[in-house]
Amino acid sequence: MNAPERSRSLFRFAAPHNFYPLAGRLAPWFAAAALVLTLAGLWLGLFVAPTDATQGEVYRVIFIHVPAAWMSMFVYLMMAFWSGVGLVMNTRLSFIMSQALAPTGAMFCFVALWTGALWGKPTWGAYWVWDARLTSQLLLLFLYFGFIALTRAIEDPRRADRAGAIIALVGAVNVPIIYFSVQWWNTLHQGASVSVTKAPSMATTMLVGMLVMAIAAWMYTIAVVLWRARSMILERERHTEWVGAVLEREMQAKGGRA
Amino acid sequence: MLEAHDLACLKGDRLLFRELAFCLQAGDLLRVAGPNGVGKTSLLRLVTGLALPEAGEIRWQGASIRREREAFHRELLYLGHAPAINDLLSPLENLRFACAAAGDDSDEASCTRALERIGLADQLDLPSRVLSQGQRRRVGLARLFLSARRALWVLDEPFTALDVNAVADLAQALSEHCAGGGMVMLTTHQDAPFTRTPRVLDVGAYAC
Amino acid sequence: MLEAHDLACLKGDRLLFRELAFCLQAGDLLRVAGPNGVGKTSLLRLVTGLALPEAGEIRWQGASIRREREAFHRELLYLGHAPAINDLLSPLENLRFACAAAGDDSDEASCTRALERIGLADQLDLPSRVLSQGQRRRVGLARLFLSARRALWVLDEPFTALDVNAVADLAQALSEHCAGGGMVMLTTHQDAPFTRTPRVLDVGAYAC
Amino acid sequence: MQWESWSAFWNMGGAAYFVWGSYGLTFALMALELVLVLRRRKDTVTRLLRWRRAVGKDSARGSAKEGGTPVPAMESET
Amino acid sequence: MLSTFLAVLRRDLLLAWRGRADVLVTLAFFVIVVCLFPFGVGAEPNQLRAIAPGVLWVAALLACLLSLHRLFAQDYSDGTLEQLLLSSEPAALWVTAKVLAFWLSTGLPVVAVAPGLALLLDLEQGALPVLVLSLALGTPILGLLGAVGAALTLGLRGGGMLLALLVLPLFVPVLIFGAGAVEAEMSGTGAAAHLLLLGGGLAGALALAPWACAAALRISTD
Amino acid sequence: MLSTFLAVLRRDLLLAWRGRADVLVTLAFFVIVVCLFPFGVGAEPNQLRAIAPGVLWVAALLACLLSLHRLFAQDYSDGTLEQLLLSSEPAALWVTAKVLAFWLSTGLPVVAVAPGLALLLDLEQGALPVLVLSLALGTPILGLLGAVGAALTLGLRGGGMLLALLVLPLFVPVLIFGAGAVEAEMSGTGAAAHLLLLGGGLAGALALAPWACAAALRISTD
Ligand code: HEM
Ligand SMILES: Nc1ncnc2c1ncn2[C@@H]1O[C@H](COP(=O)(O)OP(=O)(O)OP(=O)(O)O)[C@@H](O)[C@H]1O
Ligand SMILES: Nc1ncnc2c1ncn2[C@@H]1O[C@H](COP(=O)(O)OP(=O)(O)OP(=O)(O)O)[C@@H](O)[C@H]1O
Ligand SMILES: [Mg+2]
Ligand SMILES: [Mg+2]
Repeated sequence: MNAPERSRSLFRFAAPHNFYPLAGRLAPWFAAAALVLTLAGLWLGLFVAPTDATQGEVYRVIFIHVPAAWMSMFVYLMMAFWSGVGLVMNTRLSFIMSQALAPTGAMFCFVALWTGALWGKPTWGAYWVWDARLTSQLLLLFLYFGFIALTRAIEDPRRADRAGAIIALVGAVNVPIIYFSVQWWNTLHQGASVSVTKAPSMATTMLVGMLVMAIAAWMYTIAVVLWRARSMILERERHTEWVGAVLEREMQAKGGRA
Repeated sequence: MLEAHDLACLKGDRLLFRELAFCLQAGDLLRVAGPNGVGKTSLLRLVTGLALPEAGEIRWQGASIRREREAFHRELLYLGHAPAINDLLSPLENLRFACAAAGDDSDEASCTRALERIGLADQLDLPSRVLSQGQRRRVGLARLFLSARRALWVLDEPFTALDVNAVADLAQALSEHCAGGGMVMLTTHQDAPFTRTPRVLDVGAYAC
Repeated sequence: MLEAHDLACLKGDRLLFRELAFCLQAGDLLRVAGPNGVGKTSLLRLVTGLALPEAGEIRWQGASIRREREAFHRELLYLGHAPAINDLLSPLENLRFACAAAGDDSDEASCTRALERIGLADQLDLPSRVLSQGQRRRVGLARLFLSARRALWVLDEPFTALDVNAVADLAQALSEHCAGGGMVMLTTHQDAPFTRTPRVLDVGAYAC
Repeated sequence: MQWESWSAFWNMGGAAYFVWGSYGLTFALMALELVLVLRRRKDTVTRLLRWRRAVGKDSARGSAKEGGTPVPAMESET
Repeated sequence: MLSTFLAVLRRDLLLAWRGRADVLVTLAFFVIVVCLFPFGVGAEPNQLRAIAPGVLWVAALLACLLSLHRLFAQDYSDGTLEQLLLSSEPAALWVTAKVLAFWLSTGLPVVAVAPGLALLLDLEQGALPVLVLSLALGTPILGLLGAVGAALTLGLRGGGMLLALLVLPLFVPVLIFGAGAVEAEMSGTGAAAHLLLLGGGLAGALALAPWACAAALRISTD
Repeated sequence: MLSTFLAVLRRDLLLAWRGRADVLVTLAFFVIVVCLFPFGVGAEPNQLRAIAPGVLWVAALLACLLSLHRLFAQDYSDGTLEQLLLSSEPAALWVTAKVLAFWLSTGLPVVAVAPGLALLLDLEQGALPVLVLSLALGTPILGLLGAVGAALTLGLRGGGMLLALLVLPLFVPVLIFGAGAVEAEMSGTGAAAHLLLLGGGLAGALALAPWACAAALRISTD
């Protein structure tokens, strides 16, 4: 409804009707990049990288474990960032971005936990230990779930947006606190009996493979989030004329093909 | 003076009304009318600032109520569907708290007088939980007699559950508030014996 | 036939009424009247068997309703202050459940018809939470159109929150039920256009 | 190339369960998310199309009715 | 007769589905309580393993307990309960339906995720089937007993908490036998006796609790 | 300014007094959860002593959590919250008053009975002052953080449980430092650092939480 007013502002692409086609054009490129990089990373990780001296082949989990762990943390930060922007500038697109990020972040968080657990069994002898890093990752998963559950439970989108933004920001303030408290808690109790082993001198192929996979995860995230945001925009803006036009076009495209 | 320009209200998928505008001067009694579900309650909540309009603006004494919220709320008395009565407190305690929280200073004596005036002399110290429907309603309405200094009264179906005498009494009180230069905006489906026939705002006319 | 003998109702330490007696024949429309807090709701709850009288007895077709509870409840439809509407379910789902739970068999089509008849055609599938006050009320009242076979309708302030057309429509339906040999017992503070003026039971006359 | 044969590759030095368990679930989840996201878009489009049609039809029916319940809005005035 | 039972069961399951956030969140609560323990007592694996059955059972019990208040609360406040009591079917019947729906939507998920959490606390894998079985037999008892408490505390001020106070003493035997079964299995004694007792308790509760609950509901709506 | 604060504080304390059943029942919940543990994990004194600080803190946290939903729920459903939001005072002010009253009526009693329960679990007496102090500093933080969650979940379907999910991760650091303080004292390390951190957390929460909570309330009543 306020579209014309917005398009005059500096943030032209913050207007959903400008962002929507842009996202539609960019997403496939990111998806393609993700695919290519994943294949390259897998090739590096599974075929080129040498066997680890101490761990044998299990260590190959690292090529998804670490990118997933990184992504899960970055995505939460991005979520909090967009939430803050939304609360301050009152732009609907920011809220949409933060809500579109959440499921992907939660997915990566779960993947980090899952791969870590599977890695832990052969190396530590247990699927799970209450190590600081593991624990804060688990709490991060709960923060994601809380955000998703809250925004889903509220039907009115305006309320959902702003309530979710508040919890994302409160969570973001707490993430470092959680991280350090957990670290302290763990080291106080049991010293260094368990710690994430670092390959002493990581072979360059390993490092490169890991970085390639990390960039691939970035590309994948961007593509998925853009696509998800597009659906959310359509839903939110269904009362506007431009969505009407978009839908018309979709229908003709479908009719044309049928 | 209260003015609303070009208001629109969206609920879920449905645009309840749009381009709704009205203006309320000192001494006006405005009845918001329309069939069930047309958006009267929604309009009242927009006017109080509890909900945000999809489009449009509301001004009090020329300033947007979103910008000058505190000044506006000092002049506003809103009684909604929910009577804001706590079940564990007596009518007297409820009334005193309502006044104190709103920032009206009122002592025990004036609260007691207001409750007696509205017909709860025998229920002053009962827990509100056991009151009948009409009596609960009255506890909420007693605030009217302590809020004469607030210029704008916004009342959502104030006559619900009241018996015939109480309806007449309340209509009288509203008329007096207007006569004293106040403004009243209310919804109701019942006829009430106002001394002057109220202006009517038909929300249905702005429905889409 | 419903008879009440010598009823008394005690709330806290207040005896609301005593020696209250009335009798309802097929075709009767009885309006329970009296000012706020006199004990109308309390009387209705005694009649349905949800509360027990301090003294006295209520008989349905000659048998005490406490002894023949199930037979009595098969013939009774009670709609109280609380509308028995679950916020998460749609009006249609609410109505279907209400009928099924009460033991009335009713299919989707007849429920839909009842809701359309009462003016909720556009709200059939919304969650009830978002309905307006009047619309919520209507969902509860829609059961009337599916319960013609129940002889005794006991309604506590059925006209609350309804707009003028709905009030007329409901009064019409109640009159028809009576004309068809049913009985209606209701409270209300509003005037409603019944085709036949109802008998009035003034609870105030039995107050202590 | 690290592997002597495909079977050695699949065996992963005895750690097949852990390695393939990780890779398998990860790519399964990513694929699932991708499918859900793309399907959501299609669902949204069809649902909104249906919604607009319903709303359009409703407005025709509603105006025919005598001053009855207000009709859902179709689009805004921009 | 059966139609009321089915109507209530169907509606309550539908409601659980509509409000599936609720169900997920009960589960999340269970998970989180279990995960809190290591923070409180420290992350030593041996200690955790020793207290694991107790912690899991206490958490399941709390999760059950805390969702109990919503068994009748909504229906009570919106008047549906009055209407059900005015139905001419025996109240014990639809009470059973309500408890069944409640268990299907809260107890069952808890039973389903318990093995995963047990691994988190490093419980030995051999004890998992006993854990699941003891929970599957025990949680319906909790639901049935809890329903009586929920009915008695309807609309009271201290509602949820008063409920906890009333039913916790009744839950203690279930907890003892439930956690005991797992511990017996771990210590090699065998869990059959414990499980049989739980089964007997379930049969008894199924026979008696619905009637008590129906009576309590009539009292609470008076 | 202060008058709204005092009016809200006075009323909420009066309400707590009227509904003192509630307060007692929160306490009873605390006591019962602590007492359930020996049933769940077995009555071995050494083991009990080792897990005592954790169990006490987890129980206190749960007791707090479970009373949180009634911080705003009643006022929300009867319309009082709307009226408070229409008052011309800053909302953070009366939110603080509400949280203070809440803590006085739930946190404080829990702090008061904790030493007794600690003795029941055979905690050494030297650690009791630290236990009390850590609870006295920690429970207000729980109340303040919890108030934000309670405000955000007002009137939602999964209300109480959703609240638990939202705030439990936030409670973990408090739990760690609280239980950690007692354990540090028992192990001779000294609890000063933990207690200082708790104090800092309290100051931070006091400065930020009321504003977040006020914003959340405005959002929830829109
Ligand atoms: C459920 C179990 C696990 C979880 C939740 C987990 C979590 C994490 C997280 C959050 C990171 C990123 C931290 C950072 O960049 O600072 C990480 C990195 C890493 N993890 Fe794990 N982990 C788990 C198990 C394991 C296991 C078993 C190993 C190997 C024995 C392992 C090896 C690594 C390595 C090598 C890194 C990269 C370290 C770096 O870049 O500094 N992890 N993990
Ligand atoms: N999410 C939604 N989707 C569609 N319609 C909605 C939604 N939420 C609310 N509504 C509609 O908005 C209207 C709300 O109206 P409101 O409560 O303002 O009515 P009212 O004029 O006060 O009616 P009453 O006289 O019954 O009190 C209702 O018609 C309701 O059905
Ligand atoms: N514990 C108690 N002590 C004293 N009086 C009580 C107690 N409980 C209820 N009452 C009184 O009993 C009456 C209950 O009346 P009831 O709800 O039946 O009124 P009603 O006729 O339906 O009124 P309304 O028209 O307002 O709905 C009220 O006057 C109430 O104050
Ligand atoms: Mg209304
Ligand atoms: Mg009444």
